[in-house]
Amino acid sequence: MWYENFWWHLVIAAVILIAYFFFFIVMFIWTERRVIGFFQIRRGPNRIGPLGLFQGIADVIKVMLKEDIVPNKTDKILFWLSPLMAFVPVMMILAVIPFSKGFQLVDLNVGIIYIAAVSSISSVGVFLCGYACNNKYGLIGGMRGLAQFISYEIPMLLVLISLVISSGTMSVNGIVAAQSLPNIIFMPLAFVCYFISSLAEINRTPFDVMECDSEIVAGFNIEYSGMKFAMLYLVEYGEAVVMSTLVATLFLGGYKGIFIDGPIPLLIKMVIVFLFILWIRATLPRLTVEKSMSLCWKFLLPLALFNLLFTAVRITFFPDLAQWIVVLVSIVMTVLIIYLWSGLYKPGRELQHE
Amino acid sequence: MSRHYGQGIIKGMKVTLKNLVRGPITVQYPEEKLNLAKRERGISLAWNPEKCIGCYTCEDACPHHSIHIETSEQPKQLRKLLPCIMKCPAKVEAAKYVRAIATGNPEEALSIIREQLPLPSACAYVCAHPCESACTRKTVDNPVAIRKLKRYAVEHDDGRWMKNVKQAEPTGKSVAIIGAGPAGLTAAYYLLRKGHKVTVFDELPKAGGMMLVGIPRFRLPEDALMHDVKVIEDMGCEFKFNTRVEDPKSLLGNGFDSVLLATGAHEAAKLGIPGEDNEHVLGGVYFLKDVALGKKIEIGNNVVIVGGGNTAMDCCRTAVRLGAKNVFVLYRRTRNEMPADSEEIDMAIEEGVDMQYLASPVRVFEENGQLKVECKKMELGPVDASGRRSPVPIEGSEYIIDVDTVISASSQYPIVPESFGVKKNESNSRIIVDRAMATDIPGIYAAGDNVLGSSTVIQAVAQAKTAAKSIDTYLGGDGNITEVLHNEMPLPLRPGRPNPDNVHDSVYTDVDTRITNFECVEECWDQETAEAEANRCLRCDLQYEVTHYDLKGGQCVYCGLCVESCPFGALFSSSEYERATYTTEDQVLHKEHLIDAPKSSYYHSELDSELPDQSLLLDIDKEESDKKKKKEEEKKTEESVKEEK
Amino acid sequence: MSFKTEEYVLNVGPQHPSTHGVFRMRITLDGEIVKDVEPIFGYLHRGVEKLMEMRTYKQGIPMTDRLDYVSAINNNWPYVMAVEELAGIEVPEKAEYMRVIMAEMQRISSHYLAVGSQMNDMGSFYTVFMYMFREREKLTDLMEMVTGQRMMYNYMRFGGVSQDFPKEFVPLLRKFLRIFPKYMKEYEDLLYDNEIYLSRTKGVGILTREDAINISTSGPVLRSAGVDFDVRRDLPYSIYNKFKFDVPVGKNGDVYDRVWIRMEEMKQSASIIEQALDMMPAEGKYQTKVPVVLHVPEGKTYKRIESPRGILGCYLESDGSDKPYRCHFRAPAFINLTALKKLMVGQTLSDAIITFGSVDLSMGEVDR
Amino acid sequence: MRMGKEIKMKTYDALSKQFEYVKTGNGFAEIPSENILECTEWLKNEAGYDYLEMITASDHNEKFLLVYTLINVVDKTDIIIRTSVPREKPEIDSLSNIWTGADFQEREIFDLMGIVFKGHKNLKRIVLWDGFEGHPQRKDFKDVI
Repeated sequence: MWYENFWWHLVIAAVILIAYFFFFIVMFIWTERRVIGFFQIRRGPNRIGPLGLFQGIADVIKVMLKEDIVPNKTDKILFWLSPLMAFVPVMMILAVIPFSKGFQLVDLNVGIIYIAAVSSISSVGVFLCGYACNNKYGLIGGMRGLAQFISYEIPMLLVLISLVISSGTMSVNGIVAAQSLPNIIFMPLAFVCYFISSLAEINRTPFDVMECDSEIVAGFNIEYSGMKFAMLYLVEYGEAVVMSTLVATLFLGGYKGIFIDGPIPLLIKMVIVFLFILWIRATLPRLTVEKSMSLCWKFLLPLALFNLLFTAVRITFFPDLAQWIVVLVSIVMTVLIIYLWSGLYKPGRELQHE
Repeated sequence: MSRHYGQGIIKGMKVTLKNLVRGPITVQYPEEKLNLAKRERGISLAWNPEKCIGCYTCEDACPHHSIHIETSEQPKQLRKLLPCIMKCPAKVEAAKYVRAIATGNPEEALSIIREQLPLPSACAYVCAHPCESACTRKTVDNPVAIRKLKRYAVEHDDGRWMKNVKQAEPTGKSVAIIGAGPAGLTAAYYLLRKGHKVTVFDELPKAGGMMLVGIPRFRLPEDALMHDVKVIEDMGCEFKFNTRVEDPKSLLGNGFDSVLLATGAHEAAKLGIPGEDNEHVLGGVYFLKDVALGKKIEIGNNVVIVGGGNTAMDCCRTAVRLGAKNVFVLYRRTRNEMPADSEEIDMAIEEGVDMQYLASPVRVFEENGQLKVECKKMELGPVDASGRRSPVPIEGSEYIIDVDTVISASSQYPIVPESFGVKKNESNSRIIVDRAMATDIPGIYAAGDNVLGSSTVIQAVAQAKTAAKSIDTYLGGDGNITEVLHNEMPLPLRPGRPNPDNVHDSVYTDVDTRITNFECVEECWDQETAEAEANRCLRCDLQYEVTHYDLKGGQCVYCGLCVESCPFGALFSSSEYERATYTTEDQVLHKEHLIDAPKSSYYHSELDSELPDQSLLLDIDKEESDKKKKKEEEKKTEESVKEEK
Repeated sequence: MSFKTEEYVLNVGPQHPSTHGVFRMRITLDGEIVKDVEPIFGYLHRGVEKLMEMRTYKQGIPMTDRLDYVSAINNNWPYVMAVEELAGIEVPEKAEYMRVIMAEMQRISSHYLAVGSQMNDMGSFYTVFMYMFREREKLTDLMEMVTGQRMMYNYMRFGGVSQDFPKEFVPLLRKFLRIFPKYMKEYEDLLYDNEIYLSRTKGVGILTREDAINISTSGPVLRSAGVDFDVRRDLPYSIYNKFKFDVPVGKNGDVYDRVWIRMEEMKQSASIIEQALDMMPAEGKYQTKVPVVLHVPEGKTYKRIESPRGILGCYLESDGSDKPYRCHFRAPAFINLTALKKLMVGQTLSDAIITFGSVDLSMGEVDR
Repeated sequence: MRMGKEIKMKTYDALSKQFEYVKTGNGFAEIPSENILECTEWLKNEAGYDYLEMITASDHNEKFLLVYTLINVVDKTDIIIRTSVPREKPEIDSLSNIWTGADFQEREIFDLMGIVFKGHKNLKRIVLWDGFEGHPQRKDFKDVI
């Protein structure tokens, strides 16, 4: 068939992916504002289009038409380059995500490494944004962001390694295929670690330390306006799209549905993950940067290491254990370890209250 | 207590989920509208041109200078029913004569006063001025000092008012008036005007009655009183002084066709405490009478006056002038509750009187030849029937003062002699009359304090006027005693806004010299002050047309002070949100916009019943409104089912 | 080899989301640690005290509204009390109750704003803020019903208040008081157990008892440091000695305590309103008639009340004319600001911001 | 609150006994400006008035009147202290070294009324900008606009 031709496949998949990416970014902007609105007992955008659906499009048009201000004394090249540098890698991650059996841009056999590698480039871009704009707020934001990225990369990677061990493959498609039951049931601890660290990776509440408006006034993107700001905005939501897609793929069984397989279960899972992120955002206050660091190093890293150990032991010594036993043991173990560990871990200074 | 990571977060997430389920509380504007409370203050001031007289009070009250008024020079119309005239018992046209003074016409002013009041000089010094307490200017700051303006007018008496007098032909009837006090003199004046022959009997050696003996000379000089009396005397009145009439009925047959009883209130009330029969305990009225008639009284150095009325002030100031070194006034309440004029109290304090508030005498006794008064401290309790806070004695707070004389100036009352034979009340202190001031004996009339109890000069004058009317009618006259004495004046052009100054200070003679003699204390204003004071009058009776009434919306802060300050209730604030948009250029709302604006009940509670009930967002708590709707729907369906049946 | 670090100055404000007004702080930072802080203000200075000298006594009332624009009714009160004392005006009993009810409503709504925006500073992105505004809106509506305004109520007058309660007001207020505890419970669930909230507030921005007194802080800031002092109870004005209420006192003087005190004070205010509604005489005057241009006798006086932010005092001098000779306001937020250096130095930037938020200032009052 | 009143009166008495130059009036104590530091220190350390509530000043033509209110937060009483400085030499000792709370208030008075507080470590304008001329709260201040 003609679409089995490599080049045709590449073009069509790329177009679909880009369309998917931008469509969901725009829809997520709307969803976020609308859903957060409902969480906050207000209505959110409701004027442009039915239910305010075209709000995202209107926003895009607005930022595109705005004047592009380049402040004095900025590092001009980096100022131009860094939004792109932050934006492009986010889109690139989608290349290895399978949307259906056999529908994937490229089925890399080192897909997981590719994801880990590419996603860290984006954080460099974000840091450079903060650095290039010659603003103290921006610099503080960038520094905070960079520190957080680097820290949270570690538990995240450890979890990914445990996934690789469990599925026996590095290909993302392989991991999806290996999930006879979703990984979240198999490895709840891994899911918890991965979810929290990816929240930090994409700068979502409660880890939005690098652009917290109440302290450093949007941090790294403080001096950006117009299209460059739109780019950073796209990074934020693009990361959210990619991250929810990744969680849905890696932990919720990807394109595998209960009744049908294909893109629709994946999209549903992805939206559910995103709504969960929004729910967290609507509820929780922000952590400070040092508390978020301490959470990473003192709480998540031990858990991720333990998870790696646990998975490795399971695969090495009990490869043929019945599924229900594994599920049972891992759920009990997760609850127990989180309960014990969080008793030891203190997020802040305790005083003699009550 | 140890907390485990996650529990609190999950609890919080439950709360947010609950609120998500509750649904939004905001509304989608054009489709849904909020049900809000009515807003009672806003830029859209409502203005009633019929009530507005253009007095500029609102412009002055505005803290941000956002109201601008211009009035026409000529008044649009004359209003009647002014507070100062309505409150005056004798209906002296205060507004009119104040205006005459303001335009530099004190002579005309006197004519206007004379039309209603035959004792202008006496009133100018001692009137209780109910007009001032009713004055509209009081809502702005302090009332216009109408009495002092009257004094100014009286000082400019050039006899011009005589020209317009219409003296009736002699009727041949004669009237006996018992008592040459304010009531008697007034009645005499009007009856003489109507052509009757009048004889005034009095047991005192001079005319004036209570004005002569009840008011000390430093408040009402004898010259002023005699000036008024002389006018009446010149008209042909016959005075019989030092004559006490015991039986008025006997006069009726003996050459008199009618008798007016105007004997006044000359008895002092007792203190009602043990020891007051002592010879050094004097009644205030008797004391003043003795001083006025020139008797020598030894009061010693330490004098205590009990009471807080004007009589008490007169007594204490008289005592100071008689040479007493230490004069105390004991009053049960505080200065705020004192019935005496504030100015009188001030002057008394100035003259060295020691005011002891919240103190009341308990007993008077003599010890080693020294008269002593035991007093008790009081404190203010709850509000009593008279609207003042009643004093409550503090136990164990007694203290003793050494005194030489105690003067009881708490109150005074008349005693109607048995020999008069008229109908009296039970305590013999009032003659009972009908509305025409007639007693139960035909031909005998009564007026003044013996009808009213202890009252004011102007009240007595008012009663005497009614009595004179009745007597004239009784004697066959038409009973019309109105006079027109003043020449028609053109209505004055507006000299701008009313004088914004506060009430002008009175001028008094120097304290050190005045306490040594009985000369009049209050001095007359000069022309400048008098005219400035007269210009403070808002002129409630002249309605100027307001040519411009602008509200600068950009400066208005919706404080509502203009609405509150308007003395005539001509300003309202609006109850609409939407009018708060500025439609006109420069954000100025003009007269026309203000007239059409809807009115709210802010500061005009009389409008409250006309306006719709207030409702709020609070009302549409979802569950309840849903329940209501369901119930209504059920009712409707039930009704429709019934109808079908 | 060792790293060389350099301190740098960060300019927070005047346009900054967390300064609650046009306030500026020059913060010297070492990394993220605050080394020094210098508050700079005056951007909102309108010279209210001087302006009041140029206006008549009554025209001064709208000026006082604009001091602490979050609790306008409380601002009227000391000024009105001072004038009443000098001029010897008596306030009818019913008016006193009305004043108490309105002022306590204002206190609740001010604390709603304080706690809500505190959570917003903490990054809880307007959620608590919006929830609190739901009830605050109802209070504002109720107050609008009485005064006709939503912010600058201009409610108190010499010798009473400007308007009587409309007949619908009291039932609606009672209804609000019924739903109020239910929502308070929700906020306690949302805040007090949340680990992130606890970690961010406990032990942050500590002010010791000695410092709190020495710096003359007042209101929740003073009470959070363990000083049991509330003007309403200890130097009672108006009719506060008729009510029974507790004064919540903190232990550590940290941000947690300040928020906790505000939440508790809201409950106490609600109970005061309830008592006042029960005790309020049904009939009676709400205002003594006072001339528009009041001439106040010569004298000096100082009156203080407990505003939501602390001790709000009014020093008034009169020379017998129709205008105040000198009118000074002891603005609680202005003096609480003195504590800022003590509170912020040594903390990270994020903690410094929420500490600043917990002082709860309104710039209208600070700059005057 | 009769209790509080008694304590207050006792304090006034004690103050006037301690320092001969103190004159007590109806509800306030008058202190010469040069002794203000001594008196307030005594009040703080001996009488327990450790809370400086307010400082303010007013312009009385030939002199400036300064008013201090102190609160005893334990006994719940307050007292008022007045002092005056001549217009030609508006100087007084600063209380900001005893009470940090006086810091901003004294700066505000310096800014608006022009009274110099000796010993204040950072006496500069607080609400007005640095180059501003004159002291607006003074009665003879002419509006420049």
